[in-house]
Amino acid sequence: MTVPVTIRLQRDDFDLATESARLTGTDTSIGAVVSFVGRCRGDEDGHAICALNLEHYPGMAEAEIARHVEEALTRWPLKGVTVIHRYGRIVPGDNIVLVLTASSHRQAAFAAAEFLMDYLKTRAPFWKSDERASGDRNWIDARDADDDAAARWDSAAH
Amino acid sequence: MTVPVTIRLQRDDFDLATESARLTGTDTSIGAVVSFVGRCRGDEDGHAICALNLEHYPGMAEAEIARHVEEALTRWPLKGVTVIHRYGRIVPGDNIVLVLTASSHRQAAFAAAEFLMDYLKTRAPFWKSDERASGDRNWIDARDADDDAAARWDSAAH
Amino acid sequence: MKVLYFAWVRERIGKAEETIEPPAAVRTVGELIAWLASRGEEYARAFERPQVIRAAIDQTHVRADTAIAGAREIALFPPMTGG
Amino acid sequence: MKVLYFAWVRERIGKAEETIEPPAAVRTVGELIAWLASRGEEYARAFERPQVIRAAIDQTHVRADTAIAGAREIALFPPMTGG
Repeated sequence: MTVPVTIRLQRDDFDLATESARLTGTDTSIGAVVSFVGRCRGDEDGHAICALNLEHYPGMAEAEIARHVEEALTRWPLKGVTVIHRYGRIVPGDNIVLVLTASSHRQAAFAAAEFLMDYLKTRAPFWKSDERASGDRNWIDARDADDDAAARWDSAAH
Repeated sequence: MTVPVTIRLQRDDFDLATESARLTGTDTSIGAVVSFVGRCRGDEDGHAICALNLEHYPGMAEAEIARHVEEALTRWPLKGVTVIHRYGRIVPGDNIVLVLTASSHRQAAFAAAEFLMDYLKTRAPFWKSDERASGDRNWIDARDADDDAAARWDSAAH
Repeated sequence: MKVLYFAWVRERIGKAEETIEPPAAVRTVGELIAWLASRGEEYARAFERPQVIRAAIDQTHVRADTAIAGAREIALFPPMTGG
Repeated sequence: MKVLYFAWVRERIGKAEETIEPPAAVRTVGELIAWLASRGEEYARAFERPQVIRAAIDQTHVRADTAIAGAREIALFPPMTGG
Protein backbone atom coordinates (compact mmCIF):
# COMPACT_ATOMS: atom_id res chain seq x y z
CA MET A 1 0.00 0.00 0.00
CA THR A 2 1.44 3.34 -1.02
CA VAL A 3 0.92 6.30 1.27
CA PRO A 4 0.14 9.55 -0.56
CA VAL A 5 3.03 12.00 -0.12
CA THR A 6 3.03 15.56 -1.43
CA ILE A 7 6.13 17.76 -1.23
CA ARG A 8 6.11 21.18 -2.83
CA LEU A 9 8.36 24.23 -2.75
CA GLN A 10 6.64 27.28 -4.12
CA ARG A 11 6.54 31.07 -4.13
CA ASP A 12 2.76 31.17 -3.88
CA ASP A 13 0.62 30.73 -0.83
CA PHE A 14 -1.11 27.43 -0.08
CA ASP A 15 -4.65 26.71 1.06
CA LEU A 16 -5.01 24.59 4.18
CA ALA A 17 -8.50 23.31 3.36
CA THR A 18 -7.55 22.33 -0.20
CA GLU A 19 -4.45 20.49 0.93
CA SER A 20 -6.26 18.77 3.78
CA ALA A 21 -9.03 17.55 1.45
CA ARG A 22 -6.45 16.38 -1.10
CA LEU A 23 -4.56 14.45 1.60
CA THR A 24 -7.49 12.60 3.10
CA GLY A 25 -9.52 12.09 -0.07
CA THR A 26 -12.08 9.35 0.53
CA ASP A 27 -9.84 7.27 2.79
CA THR A 28 -12.10 6.26 5.69
CA SER A 29 -9.24 4.58 7.53
CA ILE A 30 -8.00 8.07 8.48
CA GLY A 31 -9.19 9.05 11.94
CA ALA A 32 -6.77 11.89 12.68
CA VAL A 33 -5.35 14.76 10.64
CA VAL A 34 -2.84 17.16 12.17
CA SER A 35 -1.77 20.35 10.46
CA PHE A 36 0.98 22.77 11.31
CA VAL A 37 1.03 26.16 9.64
CA GLY A 38 4.08 28.36 10.20
CA ARG A 39 3.41 32.05 9.63
CA CYS A 40 5.57 35.13 9.24
CA ARG A 41 5.43 37.14 12.47
CA GLY A 42 5.67 40.94 12.62
CA ASP A 43 8.71 40.77 14.87
CA GLU A 44 11.98 38.89 14.95
CA ASP A 45 14.18 38.95 18.01
CA GLY A 46 12.38 42.02 19.36
CA HIS A 47 12.59 44.03 16.10
CA ALA A 48 9.55 44.99 14.04
CA ILE A 49 9.92 43.61 10.52
CA CYS A 50 8.32 44.42 7.16
CA ALA A 51 9.01 41.05 5.55
CA LEU A 52 11.03 37.88 5.54
CA ASN A 53 12.99 36.71 2.53
CA LEU A 54 13.35 32.95 2.25
CA GLU A 55 16.21 31.54 0.23
CA HIS A 56 16.53 27.82 -0.48
CA TYR A 57 18.77 25.30 -2.21
CA PRO A 58 16.65 24.00 -5.09
CA GLY A 59 16.88 20.27 -5.53
CA MET A 60 18.46 19.62 -2.17
CA ALA A 61 15.52 21.14 -0.28
CA GLU A 62 13.06 18.75 -1.94
CA ALA A 63 15.42 15.80 -1.47
CA GLU A 64 16.05 16.59 2.19
CA ILE A 65 12.33 16.95 2.92
CA ALA A 66 11.61 13.71 1.06
CA ARG A 67 14.21 11.87 3.17
CA HIS A 68 12.58 13.06 6.38
CA VAL A 69 9.12 12.17 5.17
CA GLU A 70 10.40 8.66 4.40
CA GLU A 71 11.88 8.53 7.90
CA ALA A 72 8.53 9.57 9.38
CA LEU A 73 6.76 6.85 7.36
CA THR A 74 9.03 4.20 8.87
CA ARG A 75 8.55 5.52 12.41
CA TRP A 76 4.77 5.95 12.49
CA PRO A 77 1.79 4.24 10.82
CA LEU A 78 0.83 7.20 8.62
CA LYS A 79 -1.85 7.35 5.94
CA GLY A 80 -0.52 10.46 4.21
CA VAL A 81 1.92 13.36 4.50
CA THR A 82 2.00 16.80 2.86
CA VAL A 83 4.84 19.31 3.21
CA ILE A 84 4.69 22.67 1.44
CA HIS A 85 7.41 25.26 2.01
CA ARG A 86 7.33 28.71 0.47
CA TYR A 87 10.32 30.76 -0.62
CA GLY A 88 10.75 34.38 -1.70
CA ARG A 89 9.40 37.47 0.05
CA ILE A 90 6.75 36.85 2.71
CA VAL A 91 5.06 39.57 4.77
CA PRO A 92 3.81 39.35 8.38
CA GLY A 93 0.62 37.31 8.72
CA ASP A 94 1.35 35.28 5.59
CA ASN A 95 2.00 31.54 5.60
CA ILE A 96 5.51 30.09 5.33
CA VAL A 97 5.19 26.34 5.77
CA LEU A 98 2.52 23.65 5.96
CA VAL A 99 2.92 20.16 7.36
CA LEU A 100 -0.08 17.81 7.24
CA THR A 101 -0.09 14.28 8.62
CA ALA A 102 -2.89 11.71 8.54
CA SER A 103 -3.19 8.50 10.52
CA SER A 104 -5.76 6.16 12.04
CA HIS A 105 -5.02 7.50 15.52
CA ARG A 106 -3.96 10.85 16.84
CA GLN A 107 -0.63 10.04 18.51
CA ALA A 108 1.08 9.07 15.23
CA ALA A 109 -0.26 12.14 13.42
CA PHE A 110 0.90 14.53 16.17
CA ALA A 111 4.32 12.92 16.59
CA ALA A 112 5.05 12.85 12.85
CA ALA A 113 4.05 16.51 12.39
CA GLU A 114 6.31 17.61 15.25
CA PHE A 115 9.15 15.46 13.95
CA LEU A 116 8.89 16.95 10.46
CA MET A 117 8.75 20.52 11.76
CA ASP A 118 11.77 20.01 14.04
CA TYR A 119 13.76 18.72 11.07
CA LEU A 120 12.57 21.40 8.67
CA LYS A 121 13.78 24.02 11.15
CA THR A 122 17.29 22.59 11.40
CA ARG A 123 18.08 20.37 8.41
CA ALA A 124 16.17 21.59 5.37
CA PRO A 125 18.30 24.04 3.36
CA PHE A 126 16.33 27.25 3.84
CA TRP A 127 17.63 30.56 5.14
CA LYS A 128 15.63 33.53 6.31
CA SER A 129 16.57 37.18 6.31
CA ASP A 130 14.33 39.95 7.58
CA GLU A 131 13.62 43.45 6.31
CA ARG A 132 13.31 45.98 9.09
CA ALA A 133 11.45 49.28 9.12
CA SER A 134 14.84 51.03 9.10
CA GLY A 135 15.60 49.40 5.74
CA ASP A 136 18.22 47.12 7.30
CA ARG A 137 18.35 43.51 6.27
CA ASN A 138 19.47 40.89 8.74
CA TRP A 139 20.04 37.14 8.45
CA ILE A 140 18.06 35.26 11.09
CA ASP A 141 20.27 33.26 13.45
CA ALA A 142 19.65 29.58 14.02
CA ARG A 143 18.10 28.94 17.44
CA ASP A 144 19.70 26.49 19.85
CA ALA A 145 16.19 25.52 20.96
CA ASP A 146 15.49 24.25 17.44
CA ASP A 147 18.64 22.12 17.44
CA ASP A 148 17.64 20.69 20.81
CA ALA A 149 14.13 19.94 19.52
CA ALA A 150 15.52 18.12 16.48
CA ALA A 151 18.09 16.23 18.54
CA ARG A 152 15.44 14.57 20.71
CA TRP A 153 14.37 12.42 17.72
CA ASP A 154 17.88 11.07 17.22
CA SER A 155 17.81 9.08 20.45
CA ALA A 156 14.08 8.36 20.53
CA ALA A 157 13.29 4.65 20.58
CA HIS A 158 10.26 3.80 18.44
CA MET B 1 -4.65 40.82 26.96
CA THR B 2 -7.54 38.49 26.23
CA VAL B 3 -6.85 35.46 24.13
CA PRO B 4 -9.63 34.60 21.65
CA VAL B 5 -11.30 31.35 22.67
CA THR B 6 -14.05 29.66 20.67
CA ILE B 7 -15.88 26.60 22.00
CA ARG B 8 -18.81 25.16 20.07
CA LEU B 9 -20.87 22.00 20.22
CA GLN B 10 -22.89 21.49 17.08
CA ARG B 11 -24.63 18.95 14.88
CA ASP B 12 -23.28 20.51 11.68
CA ASP B 13 -19.88 20.09 10.14
CA PHE B 14 -17.17 22.73 10.56
CA ASP B 15 -14.78 24.23 8.04
CA LEU B 16 -11.10 24.10 8.93
CA ALA B 17 -10.09 27.05 6.78
CA THR B 18 -12.88 29.29 8.11
CA GLU B 19 -12.06 28.46 11.71
CA SER B 20 -8.34 28.88 11.18
CA ALA B 21 -8.82 32.31 9.57
CA ARG B 22 -11.18 33.34 12.37
CA LEU B 23 -8.66 32.27 15.00
CA THR B 24 -5.64 34.06 13.62
CA GLY B 25 -7.40 37.14 12.25
CA THR B 26 -4.80 39.85 11.67
CA ASP B 27 -2.67 38.96 14.69
CA THR B 28 0.90 39.06 13.39
CA SER B 29 2.32 37.85 16.69
CA ILE B 30 1.09 34.35 15.75
CA GLY B 31 3.87 32.28 14.21
CA ALA B 32 2.40 28.80 14.60
CA VAL B 33 -1.07 27.33 14.16
CA VAL B 34 -1.70 23.66 14.89
CA SER B 35 -4.95 21.96 13.98
CA PHE B 36 -6.24 18.55 14.91
CA VAL B 37 -9.21 17.13 13.04
CA GLY B 38 -10.71 13.89 14.31
CA ARG B 39 -12.73 12.00 11.70
CA CYS B 40 -15.15 9.10 11.74
CA ARG B 41 -13.39 5.97 10.49
CA GLY B 42 -15.11 3.22 8.57
CA ASP B 43 -14.14 0.63 11.16
CA GLU B 44 -14.22 0.33 14.94
CA ASP B 45 -12.40 -2.45 16.71
CA GLY B 46 -12.18 -4.46 13.48
CA HIS B 47 -15.87 -4.10 12.54
CA ALA B 48 -17.05 -2.18 9.49
CA ILE B 49 -19.43 0.56 10.58
CA CYS B 50 -22.07 2.66 8.80
CA ALA B 51 -22.06 5.55 11.27
CA LEU B 52 -21.22 6.77 14.74
CA ASN B 53 -23.80 8.35 17.03
CA LEU B 54 -22.39 10.90 19.44
CA GLU B 55 -24.31 11.66 22.61
CA HIS B 56 -23.25 14.45 24.95
CA TYR B 57 -24.21 16.10 28.22
CA PRO B 58 -25.33 19.61 27.22
CA GLY B 59 -24.00 22.30 29.49
CA MET B 60 -21.41 20.12 31.17
CA ALA B 61 -19.65 19.39 27.87
CA GLU B 62 -19.15 23.11 27.18
CA ALA B 63 -18.12 23.76 30.81
CA GLU B 64 -15.66 20.88 30.87
CA ILE B 65 -14.06 21.94 27.58
CA ALA B 66 -13.86 25.53 28.82
CA ARG B 67 -12.08 24.40 31.99
CA HIS B 68 -9.47 22.54 29.98
CA VAL B 69 -8.96 25.44 27.59
CA GLU B 70 -8.36 27.67 30.65
CA GLU B 71 -5.87 25.11 31.94
CA ALA B 72 -4.08 25.13 28.56
CA LEU B 73 -3.92 28.94 28.64
CA THR B 74 -2.15 28.84 32.00
CA ARG B 75 0.30 26.17 30.85
CA TRP B 76 1.38 27.59 27.51
CA PRO B 77 1.73 31.09 25.98
CA LEU B 78 -1.16 30.74 23.54
CA LYS B 79 -2.60 33.39 21.21
CA GLY B 80 -5.91 31.63 20.60
CA VAL B 81 -7.78 28.34 20.98
CA THR B 82 -10.77 26.89 19.11
CA VAL B 83 -12.53 23.66 20.05
CA ILE B 84 -15.52 22.42 18.04
CA HIS B 85 -17.10 19.05 18.84
CA ARG B 86 -19.98 17.61 16.84
CA TYR B 87 -22.78 15.43 18.16
CA GLY B 88 -25.48 13.36 16.49
CA ARG B 89 -25.05 10.91 13.61
CA ILE B 90 -21.72 11.06 11.77
CA VAL B 91 -20.75 8.84 8.84
CA PRO B 92 -17.28 7.54 7.93
CA GLY B 93 -15.06 10.23 6.43
CA ASP B 94 -16.92 13.04 8.18
CA ASN B 95 -15.38 15.28 10.82
CA ILE B 96 -16.04 14.77 14.54
CA VAL B 97 -13.82 17.24 16.37
CA LEU B 98 -11.57 20.22 15.68
CA VAL B 99 -8.89 21.64 17.98
CA LEU B 100 -6.96 24.70 16.80
CA THR B 101 -4.17 26.34 18.78
CA ALA B 102 -2.15 29.44 17.91
CA SER B 103 1.07 30.67 19.48
CA SER B 104 4.22 32.61 18.67
CA HIS B 105 6.23 29.39 18.52
CA ARG B 106 5.40 25.86 17.52
CA GLN B 107 6.13 23.92 20.73
CA ALA B 108 3.35 25.63 22.69
CA ALA B 109 0.85 25.18 19.86
CA PHE B 110 1.65 21.45 19.47
CA ALA B 111 1.64 20.73 23.21
CA ALA B 112 -1.64 22.54 23.85
CA ALA B 113 -3.40 20.77 20.96
CA GLU B 114 -2.27 17.35 22.22
CA PHE B 115 -3.25 18.22 25.79
CA LEU B 116 -6.73 19.30 24.73
CA MET B 117 -7.28 16.19 22.60
CA ASP B 118 -6.11 13.85 25.37
CA TYR B 119 -8.58 15.49 27.75
CA LEU B 120 -11.44 15.55 25.26
CA LYS B 121 -11.01 11.80 24.78
CA THR B 122 -11.22 11.00 28.49
CA ARG B 123 -12.91 13.83 30.42
CA ALA B 124 -15.38 15.59 28.15
CA PRO B 125 -18.86 14.05 28.55
CA PHE B 126 -19.34 12.51 25.11
CA TRP B 127 -20.22 8.91 24.32
CA LYS B 128 -20.00 7.16 20.97
CA SER B 129 -22.02 4.24 19.70
CA ASP B 130 -21.56 2.67 16.29
CA GLU B 131 -24.00 1.33 13.73
CA ARG B 132 -22.79 -1.82 12.05
CA ALA B 133 -23.74 -3.22 8.65
CA SER B 134 -25.64 -5.98 10.46
CA GLY B 135 -27.89 -3.34 12.01
CA ASP B 136 -26.35 -3.88 15.46
CA ARG B 137 -25.57 -0.90 17.61
CA ASN B 138 -22.66 -1.02 19.99
CA TRP B 139 -21.31 1.43 22.58
CA ILE B 140 -17.63 2.15 22.01
CA ASP B 141 -15.45 1.17 24.96
CA ALA B 142 -13.08 3.65 26.52
CA ARG B 143 -9.46 2.90 25.60
CA ASP B 144 -6.81 2.46 28.28
CA ALA B 145 -4.35 4.15 25.92
CA ASP B 146 -6.45 7.32 26.06
CA ASP B 147 -6.46 7.30 29.86
CA ASP B 148 -2.70 6.87 29.84
CA ALA B 149 -2.30 9.73 27.36
CA ALA B 150 -4.40 12.04 29.53
CA ALA B 151 -2.62 10.98 32.74
CA ARG B 152 0.77 12.14 31.47
CA TRP B 153 -0.35 15.76 31.78
CA ASP B 154 -1.26 15.35 35.47
CA SER B 155 2.33 14.89 36.51
CA ALA B 156 3.92 17.06 33.82
CA ALA B 157 5.99 19.91 35.23
CA HIS B 158 5.47 23.11 33.27
CA MET C 1 -32.96 15.74 43.29
CA LYS C 2 -32.63 15.42 39.51
CA VAL C 3 -30.66 12.48 38.14
CA LEU C 4 -29.46 12.27 34.53
CA TYR C 5 -28.36 9.12 32.74
CA PHE C 6 -26.24 8.93 29.58
CA ALA C 7 -25.20 6.35 26.97
CA TRP C 8 -25.78 2.71 27.99
CA VAL C 9 -26.77 3.71 31.52
CA ARG C 10 -29.63 5.69 29.98
CA GLU C 11 -30.51 2.87 27.58
CA ARG C 12 -30.59 0.18 30.26
CA ILE C 13 -32.69 2.23 32.64
CA GLY C 14 -34.94 3.32 29.78
CA LYS C 15 -35.04 7.01 30.66
CA ALA C 16 -32.73 10.02 30.32
CA GLU C 17 -33.63 11.69 33.61
CA GLU C 18 -35.88 11.48 36.64
CA THR C 19 -36.44 13.14 39.98
CA ILE C 20 -35.67 10.93 42.97
CA GLU C 21 -35.76 11.20 46.75
CA PRO C 22 -33.23 8.78 48.17
CA PRO C 23 -33.47 7.96 51.89
CA ALA C 24 -31.32 10.01 54.28
CA ALA C 25 -28.90 7.09 54.73
CA VAL C 26 -27.76 7.53 51.11
CA ARG C 27 -25.00 10.08 51.56
CA THR C 28 -22.43 9.56 48.79
CA VAL C 29 -22.44 9.04 45.05
CA GLY C 30 -21.42 5.42 45.60
CA GLU C 31 -24.29 4.89 48.00
CA LEU C 32 -26.67 6.53 45.54
CA ILE C 33 -25.58 4.12 42.81
CA ALA C 34 -26.08 1.14 45.15
CA TRP C 35 -29.52 2.41 46.15
CA LEU C 36 -30.54 2.98 42.52
CA ALA C 37 -29.34 -0.54 41.62
CA SER C 38 -31.90 -1.92 44.10
CA ARG C 39 -34.84 -0.19 42.41
CA GLY C 40 -35.54 -2.83 39.79
CA GLU C 41 -34.13 -5.07 37.11
CA GLU C 42 -33.34 -2.29 34.62
CA TYR C 43 -31.44 -0.34 37.30
CA ALA C 44 -29.66 -3.48 38.45
CA ARG C 45 -28.41 -4.00 34.88
CA ALA C 46 -27.37 -0.37 34.43
CA PHE C 47 -25.30 -0.46 37.62
CA GLU C 48 -24.13 -4.09 37.58
CA ARG C 49 -20.52 -2.90 37.46
CA PRO C 50 -20.61 0.14 39.77
CA GLN C 51 -16.83 0.60 39.55
CA VAL C 52 -17.06 1.70 35.88
CA ILE C 53 -19.83 4.27 36.48
CA ARG C 54 -18.67 7.90 36.39
CA ALA C 55 -20.55 10.71 38.06
CA ALA C 56 -20.92 14.48 37.92
CA ILE C 57 -22.61 16.73 40.47
CA ASP C 58 -23.88 20.00 39.06
CA GLN C 59 -21.84 19.39 35.89
CA THR C 60 -18.49 18.76 37.59
CA HIS C 61 -16.81 15.34 37.74
CA VAL C 62 -16.86 13.80 41.23
CA ARG C 63 -15.64 10.59 42.83
CA ALA C 64 -17.79 7.84 44.34
CA ASP C 65 -17.07 9.01 47.90
CA THR C 66 -18.36 12.56 47.25
CA ALA C 67 -21.34 13.63 49.37
CA ILE C 68 -24.55 14.25 47.45
CA ALA C 69 -26.03 16.69 49.98
CA GLY C 70 -27.06 19.94 48.30
CA ALA C 71 -26.72 18.60 44.75
CA ARG C 72 -29.26 19.95 42.28
CA GLU C 73 -28.30 17.63 39.41
CA ILE C 74 -26.45 14.34 39.55
CA ALA C 75 -25.39 12.64 36.31
CA LEU C 76 -24.36 8.97 36.06
CA PHE C 77 -22.69 7.62 32.94
CA PRO C 78 -20.09 5.22 31.51
CA PRO C 79 -16.48 6.23 30.84
CA MET C 80 -16.40 8.98 28.25
CA THR C 81 -15.44 8.32 24.63
CA GLY C 82 -15.35 11.75 23.00
CA GLY C 83 -12.85 13.29 20.62
CA MET D 1 34.13 21.15 -9.25
CA LYS D 2 31.08 23.33 -8.81
CA VAL D 3 30.69 25.20 -5.53
CA LEU D 4 27.41 26.82 -4.43
CA TYR D 5 27.05 29.46 -1.72
CA PHE D 6 23.89 30.38 0.14
CA ALA D 7 22.60 33.13 2.46
CA TRP D 8 25.30 35.30 4.04
CA VAL D 9 28.09 33.11 2.66
CA ARG D 10 26.78 33.96 -0.83
CA GLU D 11 26.39 37.64 0.04
CA ARG D 12 29.87 38.01 1.50
CA ILE D 13 31.56 36.25 -1.42
CA GLY D 14 29.40 38.15 -3.89
CA LYS D 15 28.44 35.19 -6.04
CA ALA D 16 26.04 32.26 -5.83
CA GLU D 17 28.24 29.69 -7.54
CA GLU D 18 31.53 29.15 -9.27
CA THR D 19 33.71 26.40 -10.67
CA ILE D 20 36.96 25.85 -8.78
CA GLU D 21 39.98 23.60 -9.03
CA PRO D 22 41.48 23.26 -5.57
CA PRO D 23 45.03 21.82 -5.32
CA ALA D 24 45.35 18.09 -4.70
CA ALA D 25 46.37 18.69 -1.07
CA VAL D 26 42.80 19.91 -0.36
CA ARG D 27 41.14 16.64 0.50
CA THR D 28 38.26 17.35 2.92
CA VAL D 29 35.39 19.82 3.20
CA GLY D 30 37.22 21.51 6.10
CA GLU D 31 40.37 21.87 4.01
CA LEU D 32 38.31 23.24 1.13
CA ILE D 33 36.81 25.92 3.40
CA ALA D 34 40.31 26.87 4.65
CA TRP D 35 41.64 27.05 1.08
CA LEU D 36 38.69 29.18 -0.07
CA ALA D 37 39.20 31.53 2.90
CA SER D 38 42.69 32.26 1.57
CA ARG D 39 41.43 33.40 -1.83
CA GLY D 40 40.72 37.03 -0.93
CA GLU D 41 39.11 39.40 1.51
CA GLU D 42 35.52 38.52 0.61
CA TYR D 43 36.22 34.81 1.05
CA ALA D 44 38.06 35.47 4.31
CA ARG D 45 34.98 37.26 5.65
CA ALA D 46 32.58 34.55 4.45
CA PHE D 47 34.62 31.84 6.19
CA GLU D 48 35.91 33.79 9.21
CA ARG D 49 34.09 31.35 11.53
CA PRO D 50 34.59 28.03 9.73
CA GLN D 51 33.03 26.08 12.60
CA VAL D 52 29.56 27.49 11.78
CA ILE D 53 29.72 26.69 8.06
CA ARG D 54 27.59 23.73 6.96
CA ALA D 55 28.26 21.74 3.82
CA ALA D 56 26.50 19.44 1.41
CA ILE D 57 28.07 17.24 -1.26
CA ASP D 58 25.76 16.40 -4.15
CA GLN D 59 22.81 17.66 -2.10
CA THR D 60 23.46 15.58 1.01
CA HIS D 61 24.63 17.04 4.32
CA VAL D 62 28.26 16.15 5.13
CA ARG D 63 30.69 16.86 7.96
CA ALA D 64 33.90 18.89 7.72
CA ASP D 65 36.06 15.74 7.65
CA THR D 66 34.28 14.29 4.60
CA ALA D 67 36.46 13.75 1.53
CA ILE D 68 35.61 15.89 -1.48
CA ALA D 69 37.02 13.49 -4.07
CA GLY D 70 34.42 12.69 -6.75
CA ALA D 71 32.04 15.47 -5.70
CA ARG D 72 30.18 17.12 -8.57
CA GLU D 73 28.58 19.87 -6.47
CA ILE D 74 29.65 21.18 -3.09
CA ALA D 75 27.44 23.68 -1.25
CA LEU D 76 28.61 25.84 1.65
CA PHE D 77 26.13 27.73 3.81
CA PRO D 78 25.26 28.98 7.32
CA PRO D 79 23.09 26.97 9.75
CA MET D 80 19.65 26.53 8.26
CA THR D 81 16.66 28.56 9.44
CA GLY D 82 13.72 27.10 7.57
CA GLY D 83 10.27 26.20 8.75
